[in-house]
Amino acid sequence: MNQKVVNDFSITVGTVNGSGSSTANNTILRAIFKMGIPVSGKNLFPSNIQGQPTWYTIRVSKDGYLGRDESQQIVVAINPASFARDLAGVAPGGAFFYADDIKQPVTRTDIAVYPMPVKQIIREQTEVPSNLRDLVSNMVYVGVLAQMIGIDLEKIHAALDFHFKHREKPTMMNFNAVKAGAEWAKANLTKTDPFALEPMSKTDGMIMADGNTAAALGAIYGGVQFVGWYPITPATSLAESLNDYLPKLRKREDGKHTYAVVQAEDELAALGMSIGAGWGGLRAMTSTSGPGLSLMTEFAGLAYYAEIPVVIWDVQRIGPSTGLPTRTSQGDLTFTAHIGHGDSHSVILLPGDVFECFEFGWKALDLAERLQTPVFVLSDLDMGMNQWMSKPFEYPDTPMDRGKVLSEKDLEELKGNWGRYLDKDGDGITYRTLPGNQHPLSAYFTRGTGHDEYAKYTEEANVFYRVMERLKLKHETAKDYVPAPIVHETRGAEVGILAYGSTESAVEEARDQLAADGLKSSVMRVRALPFSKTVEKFIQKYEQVIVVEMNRDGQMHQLLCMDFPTLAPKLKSVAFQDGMPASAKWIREGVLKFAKPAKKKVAPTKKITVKKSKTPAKKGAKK
Amino acid sequence: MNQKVVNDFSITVGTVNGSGSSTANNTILRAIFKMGIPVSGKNLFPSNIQGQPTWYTIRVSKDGYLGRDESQQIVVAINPASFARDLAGVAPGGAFFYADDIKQPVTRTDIAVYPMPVKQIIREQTEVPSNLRDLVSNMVYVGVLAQMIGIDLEKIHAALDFHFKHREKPTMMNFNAVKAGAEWAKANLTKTDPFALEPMSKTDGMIMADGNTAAALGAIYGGVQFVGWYPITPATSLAESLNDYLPKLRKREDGKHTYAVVQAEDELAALGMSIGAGWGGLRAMTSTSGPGLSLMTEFAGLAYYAEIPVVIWDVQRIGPSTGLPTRTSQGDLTFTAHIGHGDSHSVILLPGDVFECFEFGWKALDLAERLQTPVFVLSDLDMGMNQWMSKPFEYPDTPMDRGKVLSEKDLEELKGNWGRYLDKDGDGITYRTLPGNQHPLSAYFTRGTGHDEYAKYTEEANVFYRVMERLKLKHETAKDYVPAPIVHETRGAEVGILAYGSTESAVEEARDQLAADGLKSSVMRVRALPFSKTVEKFIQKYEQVIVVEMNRDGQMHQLLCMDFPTLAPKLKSVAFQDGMPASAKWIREGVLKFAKPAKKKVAPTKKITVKKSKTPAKKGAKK
Amino acid sequence: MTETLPMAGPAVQVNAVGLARKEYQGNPSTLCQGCGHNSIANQIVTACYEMNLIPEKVLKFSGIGCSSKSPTYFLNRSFGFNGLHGRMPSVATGALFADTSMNGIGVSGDGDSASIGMGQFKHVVRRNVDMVYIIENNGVYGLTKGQFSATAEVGLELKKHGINQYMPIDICMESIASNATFVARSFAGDPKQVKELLKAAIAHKGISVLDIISPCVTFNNESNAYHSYSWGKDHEAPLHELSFIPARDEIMVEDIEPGGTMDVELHDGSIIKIKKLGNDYNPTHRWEALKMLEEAQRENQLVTGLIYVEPAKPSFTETYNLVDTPLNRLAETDLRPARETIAELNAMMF
Amino acid sequence: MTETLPMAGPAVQVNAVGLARKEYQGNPSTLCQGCGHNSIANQIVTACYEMNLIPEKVLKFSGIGCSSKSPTYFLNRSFGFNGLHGRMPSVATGALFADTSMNGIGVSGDGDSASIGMGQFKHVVRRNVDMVYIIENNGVYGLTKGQFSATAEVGLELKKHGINQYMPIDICMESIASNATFVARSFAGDPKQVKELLKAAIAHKGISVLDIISPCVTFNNESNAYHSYSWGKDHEAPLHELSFIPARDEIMVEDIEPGGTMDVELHDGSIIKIKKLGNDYNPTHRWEALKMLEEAQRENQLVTGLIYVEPAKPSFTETYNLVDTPLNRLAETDLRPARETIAELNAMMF
Ligand SMILES: Cc1ncc(C[n+]2csc(CCOP(=O)(O)OP(=O)(O)O)c2C)c(N)n1
Ligand SMILES: Cc1ncc(C[n+]2csc(CCOP(=O)(O)OP(=O)(O)O)c2C)c(N)n1
Ligand code: SF4
Ligand code: SF4
Ligand SMILES: [Mg+2]
Ligand SMILES: [Mg+2]
Repeated sequence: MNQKVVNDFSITVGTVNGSGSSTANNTILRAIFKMGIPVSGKNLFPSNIQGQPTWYTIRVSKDGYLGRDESQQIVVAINPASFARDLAGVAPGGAFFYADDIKQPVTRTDIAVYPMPVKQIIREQTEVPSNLRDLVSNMVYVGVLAQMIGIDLEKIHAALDFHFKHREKPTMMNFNAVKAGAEWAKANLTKTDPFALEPMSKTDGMIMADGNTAAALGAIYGGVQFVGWYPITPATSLAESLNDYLPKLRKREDGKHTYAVVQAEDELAALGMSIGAGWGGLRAMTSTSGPGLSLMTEFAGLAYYAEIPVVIWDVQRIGPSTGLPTRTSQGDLTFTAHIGHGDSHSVILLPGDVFECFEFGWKALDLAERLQTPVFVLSDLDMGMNQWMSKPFEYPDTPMDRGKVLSEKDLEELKGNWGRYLDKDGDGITYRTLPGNQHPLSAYFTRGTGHDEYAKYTEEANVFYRVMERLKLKHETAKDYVPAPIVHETRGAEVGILAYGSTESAVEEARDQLAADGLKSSVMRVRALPFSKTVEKFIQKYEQVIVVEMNRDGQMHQLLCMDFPTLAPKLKSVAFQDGMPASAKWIREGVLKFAKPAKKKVAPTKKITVKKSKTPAKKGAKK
Repeated sequence: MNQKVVNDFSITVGTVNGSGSSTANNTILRAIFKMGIPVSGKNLFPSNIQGQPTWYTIRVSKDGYLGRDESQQIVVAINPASFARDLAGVAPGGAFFYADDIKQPVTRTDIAVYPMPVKQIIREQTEVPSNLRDLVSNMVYVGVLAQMIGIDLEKIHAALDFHFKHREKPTMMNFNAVKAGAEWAKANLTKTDPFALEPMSKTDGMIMADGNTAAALGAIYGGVQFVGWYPITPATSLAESLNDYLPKLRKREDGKHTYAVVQAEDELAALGMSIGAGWGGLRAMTSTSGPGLSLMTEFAGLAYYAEIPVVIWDVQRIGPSTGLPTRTSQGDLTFTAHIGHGDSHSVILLPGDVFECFEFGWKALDLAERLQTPVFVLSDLDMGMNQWMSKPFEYPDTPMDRGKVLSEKDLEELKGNWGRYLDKDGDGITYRTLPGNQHPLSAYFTRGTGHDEYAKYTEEANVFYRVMERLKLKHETAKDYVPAPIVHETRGAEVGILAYGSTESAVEEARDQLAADGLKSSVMRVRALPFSKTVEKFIQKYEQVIVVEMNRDGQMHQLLCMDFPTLAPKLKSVAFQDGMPASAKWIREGVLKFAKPAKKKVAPTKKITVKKSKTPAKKGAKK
Repeated sequence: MTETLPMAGPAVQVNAVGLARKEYQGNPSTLCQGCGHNSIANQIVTACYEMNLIPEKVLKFSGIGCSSKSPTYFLNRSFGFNGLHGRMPSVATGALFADTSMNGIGVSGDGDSASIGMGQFKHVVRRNVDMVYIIENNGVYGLTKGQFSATAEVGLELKKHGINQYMPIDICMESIASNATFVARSFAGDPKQVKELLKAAIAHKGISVLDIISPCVTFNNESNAYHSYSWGKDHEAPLHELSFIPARDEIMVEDIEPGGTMDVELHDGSIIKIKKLGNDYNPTHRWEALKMLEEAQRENQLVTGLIYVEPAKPSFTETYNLVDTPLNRLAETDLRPARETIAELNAMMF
Repeated sequence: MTETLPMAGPAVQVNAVGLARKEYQGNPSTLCQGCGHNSIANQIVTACYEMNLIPEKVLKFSGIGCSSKSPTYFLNRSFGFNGLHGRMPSVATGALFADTSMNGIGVSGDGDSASIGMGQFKHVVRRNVDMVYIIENNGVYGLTKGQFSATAEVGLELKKHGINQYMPIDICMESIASNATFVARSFAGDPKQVKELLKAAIAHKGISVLDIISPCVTFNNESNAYHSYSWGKDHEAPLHELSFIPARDEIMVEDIEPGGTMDVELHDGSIIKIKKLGNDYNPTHRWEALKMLEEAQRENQLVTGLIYVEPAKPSFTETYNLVDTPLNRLAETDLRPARETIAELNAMMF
């Protein structure tokens, strides 16, 4: 047996979807988390409902790296259909657990191999009714694994108790199966692999959540009132979480509702309704993914030009077209930045983690009303649907910003003397009234056609020009309102790295590796468009700025080149996408394509690497 | 009276829409054209059907400049509602004709003023039935004008004869009204303005057509077979021209049809049908404008990813949103270049004139089938709906390119051994079979979801990656197929100008003016995306390349910065849009913002300038 | 907008809420003279006046088309939203949540609702959104100059578009199929009936679909018909000059008594057969309504009147059990959960 | 794709065109075990086999959804196009022009056709496009894990989505309202009837709408129902574990005689009442059909059988008077006007 590897490895479980294994996998994840060890879990699931291979990967990282690790030290194989592939995927020196009813040859000798009599053990659990046997049998591998790598059974109990909402019966039935697995392992298996868990205190005070739930919760704290939506993976759970939590968090004594969530007939209607509501003065949002976003194009243009506040969450999956509906991506950025025919530019928020999904959940609603424009929030499947450890959500630190709205009283004071599109403050943002305002001069007419400062129809060339220039000014103003980028500067950094969204943890890991390679880097995580002055300054500061992202065409790089033509030669693109979440490996390799460490000696990051998806840097790099 | 101004002035006619004046204005245009004098006409019409002000501008230019001239030397005012404005718009020293039943004060003394008793003259034309009097009365001002500036009456007759399809009665009835107008003017008016027409031979062999008709005709020569479309200004007349001309040009003895034009229920269906037809092996196209294009986003992404040939004409009008439906624009470029969620990039053709509308009409169909991808053709309202003089259309100089299609025989030879998405030739373009192919291995399954080289469903990361990389390669290949840019190099040029589309004539005029200012320029007219090597070389060659376009955000500039980051600092944007076609004036002023002529002495272009729309350079210029 | 509020002088006649009819007016129409849509806008003004609606309590919606321009021609003192082609229903659905005490009036066209907007139209009906949904039905696309819409009759021939091959979509039958709770049909030239049906529609809680036949004087005229814009049959060929639109009078019919029929000649000389529902017709039976419409289709009749009504069904917003205060008047305290909840929430996150 | 063609051995039974049943098969299904959609795919295989269709003469279409995956499970030797959510009709409409001798078979879901696809569905029906249009109707969105579709019954309660408030859209009534020429309804668990109706639909020229009730074993099960995925009423709380889907058998009914009714219990314990149209029912009367559907709705019955047929109406492509050669086999000489025409054309341009 090699030297003990503590709290620093990855576990992959290969099962069949619809078999209920996600409860088991989440239990492992949560138990490790409760042991105080930084951990992350990623579900790789197919775009169907039952019967297809699915994988769940848990990364345990004492150093707190939560990004995807391309190597798999421990593999649990439950699905005969993916058995051979799962076996081949174990890193040399790794461990392989499998359900022993799978009668396929285990040919490798460089790994530890543990057959598990899952079926037999579950059959011995007489309290489990026969129709639930398949479901609960997943707990057996949890138990075996717990025993073999040292997951604290008490923490497993806590995880189950949480999952089953503190109902004892299901909790115990499942926990007993875990224990049975553990006991069997203790009695029958001899550990020959080096992987072990030891309690830490690195997750103290942290929570576990997925980005979609966080976004929904954030929106609720942002006072969301209207949601028009249409189901689509991976955005569905965002709206469903609103359905879940709104009744709890916005409960009133009279039992009445202060909100409405409407499942629309499609995405055009979903955004159309939300725009109607936003126009009406409600905090309105919709959530969707790529294909839905494409369908929202025309309405997005209307909201931009007619200046209607609305929030659009795009939980990105792989396009183009239907693409890979259950794989993650950062591929909608360039499209969103210029969504709609005619000149337009979008305000886009780019949350980097679950915490920011919550934060931008409410901030986006503030921004939409402040800027009177659609605000897009680009999350992705990895962030949105996977469980992440996170700082606890923080209560909004600013009161709700309802923007420039004129009440009856305001109008009286103004003697009705106002114009819907009149730039009184010189910031490009104008005042609006809300339907229901009873002042006889409050009403105005909203349209997607040419209009003047008083919202009157016009085809006058100079008026049209003027309004469009004001919209440009408003976009400038937006720079002062959107979340500022987060910069980590390193003294003596030779290169700047610019990234955004869910790649954050992989980027941090890659930077540490690069530092070990001898390449010091500073990093900027951009959190919004339009780009603020800080972004420009960061690019100015470094000889090279490497833009890291998870798409084919280097879309953030494209947009930066557009906005900063004079700085464009410094910008290098490291872009890669195959549906798998970003890994430190391809980021590091991508960066090294452009920037060589001073000391020239590039050490490989990890001894054990297993190739599964293509190396990114070779193909994804672009000057 | 000033010195005679011959063949170098603009005429604007202000009327009411729905009053039938377009026949009159077209008649003036055509008659001048037949006099051998270069001339262009632009219709500025409202987005309604009847009763609103509308203007028609005719520019007569001995030097062959066909772009818009911002000054109006001659104004004809028929509409009481726009009378004051029309009067104010006359350039100092200009001439003002008006219907004398308009009882409004004519206050200006710096222009020649000619009242016309239109109503009276038409009443005297007893052959005109009373219900047609209003219609035919427009001919009176044609006659007056003809007399006063010297339009050849015979040419007017020819124009009317053409308009009325050689039917004598309507021709003569209208012509008599013209004559009556002319005779009245001869007897009653004294010429006090300097503007005169004299025959030339500069239009010999030329034709007059609008871009939409040209595009339809080009498509017919390209063998178009299926058109799914939905009405929208200014694209409607493209499809309607297909309805007009297909029966004539594709007439068969058996009376049967080789094509189908389907008015769909909306633009989603219009493109969906066209994609179905293109997939089925038909030469398929659709035509639309901004809002329709926005609605086509999702389908465009499908066609891109599933690699289906289809042609999409976008006759641009002003966006965003419904915008100004009857005003011209180049505002859809950036959106089209990245239409659809996920990574995508479009093949776009950019015709510069009516001749190219015809040429790209057939070429686009070749390209779509060659490249198996949607091909967008971006025309605009100015090019599409206005009459332009043009070289005669040329018969296609290459046989129809049906691209890589495998027949039954091919499959037999291959023993059915083929893959729909298998890159046999290394150019990224794969082979397809067509429905109806009777070989039992011909069939394949088309989808917008992840697929492998054999069109089988897959979620494999590396396969998805491979297919996307091949699409990138195909985009590279496209550079060899799309129309090359047109370059005019000037020896010793200090600056490069890059433009596209309908601004061509205004750019040429501006270059001549700049040359007179002492600034020599070379010009490249880009005719397609992706940008070929030539574009890069052109930019490399000049210290500054000024990108001229008709939109707010400098979209071509944006795309060039994206594609050529290392050259981006050289690229300057001169972008302006207010719905009016480009004028040499704002282009010149825009260029001068960046490039100063060597001799430093910038002479104003024309002595007489009337401000109507804002000067562009001040606001539209962007570094 | 420096105009001050018009003061109601003593001589002006006012309604129960103290407003004169002109307080209900809009801008002057920019539609063609003689367009059926104009007369409908007038009736909306009158109906709202007579119903004593407060203009500030009305929301106006429309899509895109000549018909969809109408909201600018009535109720200048009401908020309006002229949205996208075919997408009025969704905008209205969302907007009406803002303050459920408002009255929604939507005006759409046959192209807007039956072609591009079919999906949204069907779904707004199905949801029973509380609004008046007027379709100014002329069988053509007016604003884009005369293409067939989905309600064009079979066999209609239009210049540049040939002969329509498809059965027209029957707005009323479609509405009933999708469980509309108020369905009526009228004819723009019958202002009295239009007004009465409008009033009933405004009073109805839930969706009220009003299919109003509203002839396009300009484009729905058969180029091969006797009365098309030609100058008579004696000329060699008819001249259909699309850029010339003679001003015409709106078509108006005299009173048709209940149960009676009348042949109305349109501007192009074509005839529509109008039949008014009789007093014996019971509009509360869904399948009687379907049967009646089916028969009318077969007999090429345009049956006008209140075709179907189901008054009891809760409207869309009602099913949401909303607070009494208009949602758009709720304050931060109503909308943002209290500070102390955040700790509980985090605890719920495991 | 190096497989060679399967050779028809002597023992294999073949149909009139010399093909064995397995030549009509597709890939193995990836749908849930027990899903109604699977049995429909099987019947498509059998119907095509029994109708002696040549697979190369069939075009398959679908939208997006579990149902829309079906075309991969039948007729591997046919071209297929799995398009966008709700947009199958337009793709099929265009594609069927390529070669009008082909048979079009489309498979869609209730979400695909009645929610997002309502507009295209109505218009493909109205145009009478010659294709079989199957809607595998389960009242939910299967592929996105169990939200309401527009055909969900009122009062249905789904986990995370509460109680459905709207009347379901009746595919058959909608089809007839839009002048469909063939409308039938069946139940996936009645394979014989499904097959016979499929054969009739394939034979029909024009649009044939087949509304097939096809229960979703996984998501259309009321979480509050007795038989939901709980482990019994005796537990404190039912456990609805969405990530666990027990394998189930497809629901199959015995023969229901014409005119007969049967109560069928679905996997979730809910009951649907099936009534088969009797021999005395005449499917050529449009309003009888409407009446029958209206009654069935009121009585909460699922009436199966051929509901309406109008055989004579020309199909969409027929109205285009196309050449006999498939359009996609025409050569340049058929498509590009002759060289000499260009001069004439230029002359026409003034
Ligand atoms: C997405 C989109 N497509 C097309 C158009 C062009 N368009 C404007 S109005 C109209 C048709 C209007 O017809 P209808 O609704 O019947 O109104 P009408 O003018 O006849 O009153 C069309 C196609 C548009 N504005 N937007
Ligand atoms: C534009 C778009 N929106 C949403 C989705 C997500 N989506 C996939 S299938 C589906 C619903 C399918 O329901 P149905 O048609 O009833 O099929 P079923 O799965 O029930 O057979 C949805 C909403 C999508 N693919 N595309
Ligand atoms: S074109 Fe027709 S519909 Fe439009 S305003 Fe004129 S008459 Fe009315
Ligand atoms: S989820 Fe429902 S519809 Fe989808 S395959 Fe499973 S049973 Fe069928
Ligand atoms: Mg209409
Ligand atoms: Mg379904």
